[in-house]
Amino acid sequence: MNPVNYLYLAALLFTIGATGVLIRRNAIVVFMCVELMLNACNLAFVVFSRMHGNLDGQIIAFFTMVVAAAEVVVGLAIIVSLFRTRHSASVDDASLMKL
Amino acid sequence: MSFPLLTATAALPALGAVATAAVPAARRTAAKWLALLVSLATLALAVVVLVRFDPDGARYQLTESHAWIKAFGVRYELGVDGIAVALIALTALLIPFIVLAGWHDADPLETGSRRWRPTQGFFALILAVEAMVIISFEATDVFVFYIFFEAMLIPMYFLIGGFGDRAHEHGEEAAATQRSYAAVKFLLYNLVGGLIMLAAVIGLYVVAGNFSLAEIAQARANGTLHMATSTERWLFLGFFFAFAVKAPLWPLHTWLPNAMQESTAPVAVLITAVVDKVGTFAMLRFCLQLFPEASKWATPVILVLAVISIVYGALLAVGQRDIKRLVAYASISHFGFIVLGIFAMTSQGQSGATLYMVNHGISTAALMLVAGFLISRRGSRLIADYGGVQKVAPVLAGTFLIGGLATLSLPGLAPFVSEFLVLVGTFTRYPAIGVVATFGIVLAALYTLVLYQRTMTGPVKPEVSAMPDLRARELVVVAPLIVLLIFLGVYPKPVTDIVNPAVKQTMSDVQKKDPKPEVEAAK
Amino acid sequence: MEKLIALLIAAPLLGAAVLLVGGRRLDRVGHWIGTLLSTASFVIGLVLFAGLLGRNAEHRTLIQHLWTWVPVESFQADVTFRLDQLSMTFVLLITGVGSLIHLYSVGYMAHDERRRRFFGYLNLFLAAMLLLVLADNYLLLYVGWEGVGLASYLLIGFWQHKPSAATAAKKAFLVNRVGDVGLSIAIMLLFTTFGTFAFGPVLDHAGSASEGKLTAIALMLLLAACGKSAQVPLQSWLGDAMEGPTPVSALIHAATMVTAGVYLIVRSAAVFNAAPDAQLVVTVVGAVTLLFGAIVGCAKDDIKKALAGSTMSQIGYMVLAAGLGPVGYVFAIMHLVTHGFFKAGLFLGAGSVMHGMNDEVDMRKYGGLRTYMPVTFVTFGLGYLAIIGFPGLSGFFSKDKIIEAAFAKGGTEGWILGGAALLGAAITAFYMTRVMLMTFFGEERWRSRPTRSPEAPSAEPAAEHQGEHAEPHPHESPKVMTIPMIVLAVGSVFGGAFFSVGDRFLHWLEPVTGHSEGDSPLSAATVTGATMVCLVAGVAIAWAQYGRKPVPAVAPRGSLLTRAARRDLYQDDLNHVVLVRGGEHLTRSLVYVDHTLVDGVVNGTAAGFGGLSGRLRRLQNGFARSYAVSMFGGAALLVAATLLMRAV
Amino acid sequence: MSAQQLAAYTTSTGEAFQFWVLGTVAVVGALSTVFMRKAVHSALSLAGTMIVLAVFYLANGAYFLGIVQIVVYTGAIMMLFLFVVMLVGVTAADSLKETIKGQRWLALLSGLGFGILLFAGIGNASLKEFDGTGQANANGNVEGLASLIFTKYVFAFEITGALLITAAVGAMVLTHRERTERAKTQRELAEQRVREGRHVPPLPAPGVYARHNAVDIAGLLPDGTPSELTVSKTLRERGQIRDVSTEALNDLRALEQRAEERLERTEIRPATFKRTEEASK
Repeated sequence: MNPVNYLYLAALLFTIGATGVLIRRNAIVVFMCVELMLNACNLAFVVFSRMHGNLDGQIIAFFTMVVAAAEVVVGLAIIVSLFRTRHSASVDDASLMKL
Repeated sequence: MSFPLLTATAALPALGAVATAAVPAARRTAAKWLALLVSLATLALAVVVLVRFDPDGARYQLTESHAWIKAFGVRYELGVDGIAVALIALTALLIPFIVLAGWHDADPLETGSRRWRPTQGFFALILAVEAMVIISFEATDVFVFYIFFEAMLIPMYFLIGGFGDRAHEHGEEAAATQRSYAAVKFLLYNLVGGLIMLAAVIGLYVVAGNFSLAEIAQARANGTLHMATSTERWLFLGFFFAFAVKAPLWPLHTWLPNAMQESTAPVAVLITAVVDKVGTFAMLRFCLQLFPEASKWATPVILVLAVISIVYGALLAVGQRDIKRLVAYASISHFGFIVLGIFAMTSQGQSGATLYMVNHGISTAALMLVAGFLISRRGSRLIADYGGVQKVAPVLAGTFLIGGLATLSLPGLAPFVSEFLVLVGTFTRYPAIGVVATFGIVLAALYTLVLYQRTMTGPVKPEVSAMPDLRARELVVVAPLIVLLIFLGVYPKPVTDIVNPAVKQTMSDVQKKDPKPEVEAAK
Repeated sequence: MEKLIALLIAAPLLGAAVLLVGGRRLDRVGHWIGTLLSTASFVIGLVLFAGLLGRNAEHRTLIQHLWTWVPVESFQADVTFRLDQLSMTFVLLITGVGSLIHLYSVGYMAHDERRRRFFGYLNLFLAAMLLLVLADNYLLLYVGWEGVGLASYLLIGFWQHKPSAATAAKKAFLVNRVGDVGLSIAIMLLFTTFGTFAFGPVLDHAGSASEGKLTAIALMLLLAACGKSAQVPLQSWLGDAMEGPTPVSALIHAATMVTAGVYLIVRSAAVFNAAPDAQLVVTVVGAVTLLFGAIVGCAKDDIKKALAGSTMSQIGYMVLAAGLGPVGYVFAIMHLVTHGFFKAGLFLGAGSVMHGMNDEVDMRKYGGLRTYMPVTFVTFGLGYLAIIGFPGLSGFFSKDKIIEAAFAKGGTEGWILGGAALLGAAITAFYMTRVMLMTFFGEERWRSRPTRSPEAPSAEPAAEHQGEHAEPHPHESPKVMTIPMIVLAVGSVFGGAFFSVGDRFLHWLEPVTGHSEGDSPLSAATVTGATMVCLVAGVAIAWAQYGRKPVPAVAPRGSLLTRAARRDLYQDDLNHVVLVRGGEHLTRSLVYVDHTLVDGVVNGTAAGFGGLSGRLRRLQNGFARSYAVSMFGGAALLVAATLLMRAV
Repeated sequence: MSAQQLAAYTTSTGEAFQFWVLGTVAVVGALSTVFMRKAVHSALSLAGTMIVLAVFYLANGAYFLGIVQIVVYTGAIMMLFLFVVMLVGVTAADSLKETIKGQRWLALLSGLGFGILLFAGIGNASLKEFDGTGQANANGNVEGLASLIFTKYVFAFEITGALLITAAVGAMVLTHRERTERAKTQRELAEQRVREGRHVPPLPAPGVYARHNAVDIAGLLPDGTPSELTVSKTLRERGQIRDVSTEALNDLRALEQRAEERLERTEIRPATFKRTEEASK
């Protein structure tokens, strides 16, 4: 089997995650989908590093993880405070961007 | 490197604006006094400029020049000629009166609100406008001028939209909507003009390669910079349009009545007596100097528009039911005279026009501020709501009458001199137009006297029967203006001496000579 | 001695400033200050007069240059005064009559709480009028010209609480403004023609300009004169101007201001002499006005309006004379002076009558007053004799000369003008006799008076606080009022004789205006005889109509002409329909146009953009997810784009 | 070509087998993450997917990442998710019904398009040479990474450190609730109650039966229906009120029965009843 299949898998996961972001209303789930996308990217990077025979891809994946961690922390904090104020975790309720 | 006097004159009110805005909400009176002091200090600086300026010296004096944006050769270039000096003096002179007249206009309706600080904002905005107006009078770099010419709109917008009259026939929220309508209208008109001008400014840069007024005019003069006729005309139109909107010239005038009607009297004075002058001033300084040929080419049309403005404005003033609208249309008529004088291309016309800018500033201030005092007493702008005020408040009525007489340019008061100069200047070259314009003075008498008769004379209306006469503060505002009107009417020489050399320069820019009389009878 | 000239103006100007700015604290002494200062001006005038007499004829022109007023390149206006025989005459007339009327007003306005202000305005008027006659260039004259207009505006509308007064004042100012347009255009023409508008150079070089230009200038000056001197077609304001207090009518609308037009024409003699067509127009205007005023004067029952009509017609005489050129200038001025005396006297008399009659102005409510107010009766009577030109009195000399001069014009014009003048004399005799009879003779119609007649509105506010139906108690006015009347009466009796004996006046004025004896087709005696005949005829008819049979207390319907004359020959209504109504419609439609058309275009475009953006706004529904969709779709498109790029 | 390279771009059948099996698992996990109605389930399935990915990392020679993936991601982050889910309410299941018009179709469409495009992209990208991580990991994967991180990527590393700190602080700030106004005293609360005029008396106590201290049992109104007022707000919102109205009635009925049974006997032995009373003293 050709390792390229990993990339196809990554693409598939990424797409699924993206679609999930779009169709789910629960903020937490949306968040999970974002995580899914990030992981898909990570997979791709890892595979790339294997492809090129150096570790830079892994490094980037590593950084991605770190950033993702940070992002999750903040994001979840936001969700919590959002839930506190409006007793719901639905992203549609936060339609404050409208004038 | 001497002391940058011009920069200081513009910077002082700017800093003052910041300081005033920073005054804590509770200390409203402090903010007022601060604003007043700053404006007076600016006046002092303006006087210094006036003294330091030598009418017979170089064209631009007290010049400052620093590289600013090297990429486009934009230089921070300031310099004043006689016309600019006169107008700077006018601006610096009027602002203290405006501040003083608007003393209570921005007091919050419900006290105790801690966050809301309209008073500070009001006076800060006024000072900001002053700073921008002054610097756009000083700028000799087209780009610098353009920036402040446009930036002026922002504080004006808030002044118009934010601080309307308390007096409104349809209640407060109707007032608010109309106010914002007026403000937006003002902004849109001037922005459109400004955008077109921006295009022209860029075009000018493309053609000339820099923005320096002096350099370009120089290059035009000694032929090193040649513009294709069509290019010059387009650029001229671009500039002129913006100035015509600001001036305002028929048919681009409709923003002025709304703006003046909805804003408080002091702001209305600020609009018509100070800000609009930038438009006419710029015609004189930029249009004629940068595009002499195109100016001459466009003269006939512009003169016709000016005459239309004169008659049209006056006729509409007659038809108004609202005191402030009436004054606004009267101003439109007067701006017609100014433009007429500028484009008559005679030294009488242009000196007259410059003098007219100054006098119109003072006379309108006098009339409008007194009208404002009147309105603030009765709480209505409708002429029909008044009557017999003369019997109740004779001083108010008297000052109002003098302001009105100045508006109809009664000989002996300042506006007469300028108006007659403009008419003579026009007549010597375009008799027909001169005659038509002359009939404007009858209409002026008509709308002024009708206004006076309906508001001040006749049986005393019960609503005005308890009206107090002018208070000390208001007298302090009005009296000096009236004295000035009379003084400049009897002895305008100081102003003309400053203005004439500059006008001679402009005349030489457009290569025009005054027509010679048929018989040389002069001694 | 030149230095004194400025003081002439300064004195009343100071008075005006002090009185108007001074405030209530001057209320008690204000009127005396005003009188004092005007008298001071008169005294200075006398001093200067003596000085002029001291010199020989050709050195009687004094120039005082004060400061440069408006210097712009070739346009040089100076504040310079010129005192020559002509202006001297006016100065004396203005300050003299003015001072008398100040004195009179002290009594007349005694009950008015705004008397101080009144005197302030009077002084202002004096100053402006003096400026008018002393100015050395047309622009400065213009200042005085408008100044008197302002003063007259303020004084006509002195009782501002009466809408009628306010309207009359406005009307007067506006009509005058129309005339002023003429004056300013004339000045512009002068500037373009001569490069200056100072009397000296202009009048010296008048000959060398093209006649077309000169005619234009002259006609414009005439327009100005018509406005100020209430000549047809700009006469309509004078009648309404009677809304002002009677002293004002006497000073401004009889003796001085309304004669400014004549001054202007005589002053610009050189220009007119060089423009014969213009001169003809002037004479025609004069003749027409002379008849017009006289006819109007016959029909009015309001004593002041009747006198106003007569003023109009007398000024018509002067204008006619001035139009006749060098033949007439001197007599125009002479008639102006004498008219100043007797017309002022008549008005003061009328004022005194009204003063005694609860401010009733309707002559039909007078009658038989001679016994009650003898002094008024005598002075008024003398003024009456003077104006109808009774032999020996001042009117006789001046008017007679004018009629002669009119005939002397020669040709058909001469006959027509002379005839008009004669006819005018007859009508003058008629209506003045009418006034006299209705006021001082006949039975006392004011007893058990009915309600006031509608077409005679009360002129004074006093009527309000004195009560409508209080039966008047006719009484003589106080000394302070009668003395000026007496003085003026003396002037109107002897003035003419004094001037004419040995042609004093002629020799006095000749250096300025120039003079030429016209060759009249009729001998002086014939003209005088004809005048006498007309006079007698006029008086006789009036006697027949108002002396023999009693005067009805309510005006009869009267003939067509009478009714027309009552309404100023409908000329006013014409103005109203054409100008006022038309103007109103014009402005209204313009306001509409400005709102819908000029503004509409802009607002339309604005609305268009608004709608468009409103549609675009729908996309921004505020749901983060739908934004995300568009983002994701965008990303997809980007990928597609890159792929395509690599494909091609 | 050398075995090295061969190993690079073809993989051992073991790995292939592992890929196909675990790949399916991963995809299924992803899909269920998206389509599970309850957040908890989504979280769990996502965790599953992540573990699978960790395995793939290991398979791809990224040993360090593989471990980190399991420890940090699955261990820490997903647990964080679960905490939050519990905080927000485990039971709170949101309906998958779409509210925004056309949103779902657009989403699926663009997702599909995007996926296809990606596949196409990968498809026609020439990815043949796989020179595996052999010599990259020659002296240990972790050491390799470390040497890169602390040399080439040191700045990025430091910055991410700063980022983490910031994130931590930010999270605290966001979740920490500052008490803005002073806590109301009893007195003030009472006054407020009176001012508002609702529930001037203290709230009714929950219907507590002796057999357990059940704050979640609503007290009953005279007609036997439970009164919302008697239970605490939190429980009400979580919808965790136990409605015992019926069983209360049943108990009552049972009680009556027993009482009747009693009544047949008690008539003849009042003394004992009394005695028992005394005994109880």
